[in-house]
Amino acid sequence: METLFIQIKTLLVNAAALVLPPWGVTLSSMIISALAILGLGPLIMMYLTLMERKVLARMQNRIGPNRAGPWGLLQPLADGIKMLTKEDIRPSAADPLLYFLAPILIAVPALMVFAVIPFGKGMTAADLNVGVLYFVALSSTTTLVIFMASWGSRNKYSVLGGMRSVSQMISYEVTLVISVVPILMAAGSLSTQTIVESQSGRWYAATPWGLLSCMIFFICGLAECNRSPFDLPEAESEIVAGYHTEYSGMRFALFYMAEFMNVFSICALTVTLFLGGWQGPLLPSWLWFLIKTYLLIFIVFWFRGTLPRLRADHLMGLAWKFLLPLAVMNIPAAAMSHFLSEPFSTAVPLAILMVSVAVLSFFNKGYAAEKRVYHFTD
Amino acid sequence: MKNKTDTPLTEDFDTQTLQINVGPQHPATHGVFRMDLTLDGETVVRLKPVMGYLHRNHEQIAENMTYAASMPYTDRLDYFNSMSNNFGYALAVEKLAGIEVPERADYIRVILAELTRIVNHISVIGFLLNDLGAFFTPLTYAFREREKILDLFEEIAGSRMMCNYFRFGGVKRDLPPGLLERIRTMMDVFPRFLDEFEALLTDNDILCLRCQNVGVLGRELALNAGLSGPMLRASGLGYDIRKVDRYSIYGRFDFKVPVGSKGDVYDRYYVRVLEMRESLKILDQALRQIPSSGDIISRKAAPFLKAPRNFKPPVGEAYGRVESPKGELGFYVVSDGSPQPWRYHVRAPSLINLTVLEDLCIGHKLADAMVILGSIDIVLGEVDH
Amino acid sequence: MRTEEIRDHLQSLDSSLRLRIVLESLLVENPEDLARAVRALKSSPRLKIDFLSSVTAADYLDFLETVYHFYSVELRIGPVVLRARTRRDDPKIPSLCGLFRSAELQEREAYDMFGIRFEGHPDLRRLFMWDNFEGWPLRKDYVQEDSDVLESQDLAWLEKNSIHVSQELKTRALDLQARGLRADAQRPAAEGPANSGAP
Amino acid sequence: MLELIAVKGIYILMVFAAAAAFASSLLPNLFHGALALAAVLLAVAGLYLSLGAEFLAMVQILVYVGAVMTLVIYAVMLTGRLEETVTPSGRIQRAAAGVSCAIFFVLVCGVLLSTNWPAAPGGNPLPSVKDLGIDLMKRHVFPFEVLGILLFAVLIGALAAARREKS
Amino acid sequence: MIFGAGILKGMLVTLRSFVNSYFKKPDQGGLFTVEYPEKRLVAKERFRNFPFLVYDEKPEDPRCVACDICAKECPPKCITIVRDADAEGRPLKKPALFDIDLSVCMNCGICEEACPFDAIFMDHEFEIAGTERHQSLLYHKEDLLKSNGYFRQIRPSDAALIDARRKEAEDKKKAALKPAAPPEKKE
Repeated sequence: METLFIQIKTLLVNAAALVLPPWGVTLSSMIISALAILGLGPLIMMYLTLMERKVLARMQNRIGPNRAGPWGLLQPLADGIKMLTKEDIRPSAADPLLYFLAPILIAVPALMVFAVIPFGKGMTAADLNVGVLYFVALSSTTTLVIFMASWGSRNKYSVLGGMRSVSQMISYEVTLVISVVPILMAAGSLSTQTIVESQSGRWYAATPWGLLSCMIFFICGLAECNRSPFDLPEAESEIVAGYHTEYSGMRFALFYMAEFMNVFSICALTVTLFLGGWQGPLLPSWLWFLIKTYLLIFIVFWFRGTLPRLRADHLMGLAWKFLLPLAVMNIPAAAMSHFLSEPFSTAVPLAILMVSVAVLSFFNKGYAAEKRVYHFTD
Repeated sequence: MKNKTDTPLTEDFDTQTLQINVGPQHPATHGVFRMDLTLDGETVVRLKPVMGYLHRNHEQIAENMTYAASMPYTDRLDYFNSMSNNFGYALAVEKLAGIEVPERADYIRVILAELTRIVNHISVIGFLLNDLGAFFTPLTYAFREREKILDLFEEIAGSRMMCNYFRFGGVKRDLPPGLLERIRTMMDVFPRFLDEFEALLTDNDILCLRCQNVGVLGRELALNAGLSGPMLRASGLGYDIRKVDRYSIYGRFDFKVPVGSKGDVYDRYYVRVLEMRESLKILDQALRQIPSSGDIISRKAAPFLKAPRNFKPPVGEAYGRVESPKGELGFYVVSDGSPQPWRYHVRAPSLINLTVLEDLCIGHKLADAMVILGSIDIVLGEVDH
Repeated sequence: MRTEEIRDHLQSLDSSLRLRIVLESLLVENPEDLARAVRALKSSPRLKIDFLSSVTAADYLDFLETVYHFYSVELRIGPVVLRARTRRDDPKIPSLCGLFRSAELQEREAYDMFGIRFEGHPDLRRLFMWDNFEGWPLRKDYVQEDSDVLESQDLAWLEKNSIHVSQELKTRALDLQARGLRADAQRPAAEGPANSGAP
Repeated sequence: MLELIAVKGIYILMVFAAAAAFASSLLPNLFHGALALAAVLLAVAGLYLSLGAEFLAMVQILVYVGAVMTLVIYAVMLTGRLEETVTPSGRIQRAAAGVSCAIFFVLVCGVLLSTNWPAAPGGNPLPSVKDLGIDLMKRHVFPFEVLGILLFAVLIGALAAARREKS
Repeated sequence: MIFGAGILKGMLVTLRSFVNSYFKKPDQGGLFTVEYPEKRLVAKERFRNFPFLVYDEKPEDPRCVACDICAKECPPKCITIVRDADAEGRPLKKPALFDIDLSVCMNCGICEEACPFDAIFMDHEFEIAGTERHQSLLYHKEDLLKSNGYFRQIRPSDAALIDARRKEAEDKKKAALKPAAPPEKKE
């Protein structure tokens, strides 16, 4: 069971080897893993939408979709067909180039990130030795594309949504990158494969600084793909649907797919970097990876079901005034635990982090909730 | 934390203000209500409410029909609490025609009015959280409790939302057998739900961040602008018509009136939660004191049940007002002796509470303007009557 | 406090006010000094009126009337009712927006329904009806236009927006125009009661 | 065979970069021009990749396409005159531009052809990210630190400018 | 308390209801959805949808005597009644035409209250769909007529009350007739 998918791939490659010349073989193995990702991506997206609707429904004492297929399993298919058959309305004033390119260019990086994610032992599509940097670079290109979408559709609401999403992405990308630095220091390499292997002894999330950077990475990842408390760019109650207000039909489906694949890749990377990737007893490696990732995805939907939305300036304040300094302080803490001898290696980082959290919450007193007292008259 | 930006951010380079139309078809405007918003970046600079999309001239309809025939139309004023609309109209005409209401009918009326208050307040909090972005979870919890109460209304009056149950001098029919016990059991479970609801919301930091010091309303402006209900009480004025006029039999129940301190969105939210707890107290006392028998419509008004058209109140005018969950709901009825009212005017609390919408929203962000509108709790059926 | 005491109290505060008691309410004879009466109400120590609950207009066939219900939240004093009357053809009443912000929307509603021009109102526009709507819906002599029957100017508008109109509707519209009639659905309101009936 | 495709690939990439560069200067709409510039930068990142410098390619995408282009777009937004931005260029200006471009092209080609580029010492593996990091910290630590301080100063300058605007 | 405490408390509430929805019974926080077409909610007795006319034995003679009270009392005026006339044109106590425009009716129940002859009651049947907005929602006498048995089935306690009252009124009427009859027998 462990190397199920690897055997399948070697089988296919040997089959290709009989027919094709040597260069054709390497080409075909590349194409096979590419096709695997192309098949996996949309499949994951379809069943994430169903999972989200089921999880949210169950949190709200509802049953969730159960009409299309048993337990609603064919619901994503039904949504897909609906998206395909829905009339593709284009605003007449839309800028043809931008409006047309945006949905494509948002789905491309979302899919490309899958190449770097280690689904199991030896199951990384492209084991670049700049894995994490590859992910960060791609996730920064989406800013440009969202701008194209919001400006291209010539609609006031989408421009507002575009402005909000760009400012949100920039501020959270910085924190995202800095929160990964302690892990790179500990693992000593950028490649996701080696990071997972280096966690075989102890998961990074087990160490104090590792746990903190895991939380910061997860929160910034949520903000990166505009989910739950940070879904300001597509706030239904304020700006209708933000940058994808004017899209319908298959174009909207591309935006929708890109969003869900970003959620999957953020959760997958959190698992890879902090929760030991496919490390785990007994079960095959790729199964462990999927279990951990889907647990994190449940937390994302759990956030969506509970928390109200942050306002634009709170969002910025939280990123620049709280998360970024905390991530920066985390780096020396991680260094301390790396170089100091045993008794101090946990005490000193803990002390640094405690002090920084205290100082930062003192400076951010304004965000704390006021206790209110209500009196009664008759 | 200072929420209002007093100095315009962009003195030196002149940015264009962005003028957008929020509504009439918009997810967060509680019905067909349009706000003509001018934004400087995200900050609201000017806000002109535009109404009338749901205007059907309820007053002209009432003037062309008999008194009893316009009772079902009052259900459609504020379709979230039809019982308290009926209550207001029935009270006004009873004052006009000088009809006494028997004991048991009064108790039934108070019980139903307080049940609608609970229904209205949880729905408002549910919708407010929807505007804040909590994706329908608080709303579905609120609607789960609302369903239980609406089922009771369906059993009593025949319809969940359009009850048309009150008549001049009492109520249409007596309560079905065993209903008081069902109200009692529902009522015992409700505080547990309210605690769970509060646990989900009251200390939620993001809710506090988004609601505290947002849309602060001073006492003088609230009073001068004629606000009433939770809006007025959240700003610190404990003025509740049930306590002031002691209409119907509200004098017999002892309950408190919660009063806020700052008058911002958070206070309006929490005053409504406390008001629900007070309504539970009233319900508890009313269920204990209700006489088990007794006629449910005054002998003088009973014949008009069968023949509404020969109900001709004496010439004169009357202004009956009731503490509806939205505020002071007043009915001004002028009779000229004929079976049709000469003048019929509804004092709609939602409409008058909107006077201060612009004062509250200026200086805040666009996201806050939606939340402030949600906290004012308007229903377009009543605003446009 | 009974209406008579309120009247004497007000007249003691502002002697030039001429008030008449009508059905437990005070009719301000000359609408011009309505604002002065309300200012007196506001400033009187015994009444401390601080809450204008409702502004209503009504049509009594030979005059239009506005009725104001005042309350004192501080002293919890019941409704103090003021009335003001103006003639029908060019109704004018001073606006109370300066004293009470709550009159803002309600006066706009009265203007929209009865055509009473409130002088001094910051932004007197129609509240419910669309701006270029002619006619005052709640007046007793208002004739409702029948929406099913088309009129000639409707035809022109429909043609301009290239909306197909059945031939039968066109002929009826043209013949209506030929007979110089308007498409009115209701019978003109039955004659109101003799003046004695109205208060 | 794969190497053959790779080489042809590079040429195609270069042509695409040149075309995008032309587009970015000639397109009437400013926003389209900015996007064409982003395309050029991506093409350059592709070139780095084809030469095996993965780290450089990723940093190029991250820094240029992610941050600098967003800044350019913000600047384009604030100019406001997005649509009718065809600057009225008379015949003389266009001729002068052509000539200066030609001269510049000739100069660059001259420099390119005359210098003998030190061929990369074949055989040993390309420097990995780890070696790059060690070099930065060992041999080039001084410029690295000076750059750090410079960027820090720039950051504070930008904050001060924004701060003054608000107050 | 630190920033996240309130949020965590809220998260626990949603998690508990997520878990409850699998394990708890409907009224203790579990799922209480009634899946409509398959399972249905029992309509409450006093539920009122559009009105219907009641006949005792034969649909030809309904209880309605075309007195037009309900048409006058109906607020939105959606009932039109034309009295039947026999061969010579003398009016009969039966409606020839009894139309209710369901697109106008707001099921307020005032016609049921105002009818002195217990002829019109509010129905429980709400799955009424028309293919076209005007004609298919204009119900004529034939569509409105339903038997007293149906009335007793959907509204048992009200029907019992009314039948008792009607029988008692009938007995009184028969009693009133009978004393006039026996004297003749005696002589």
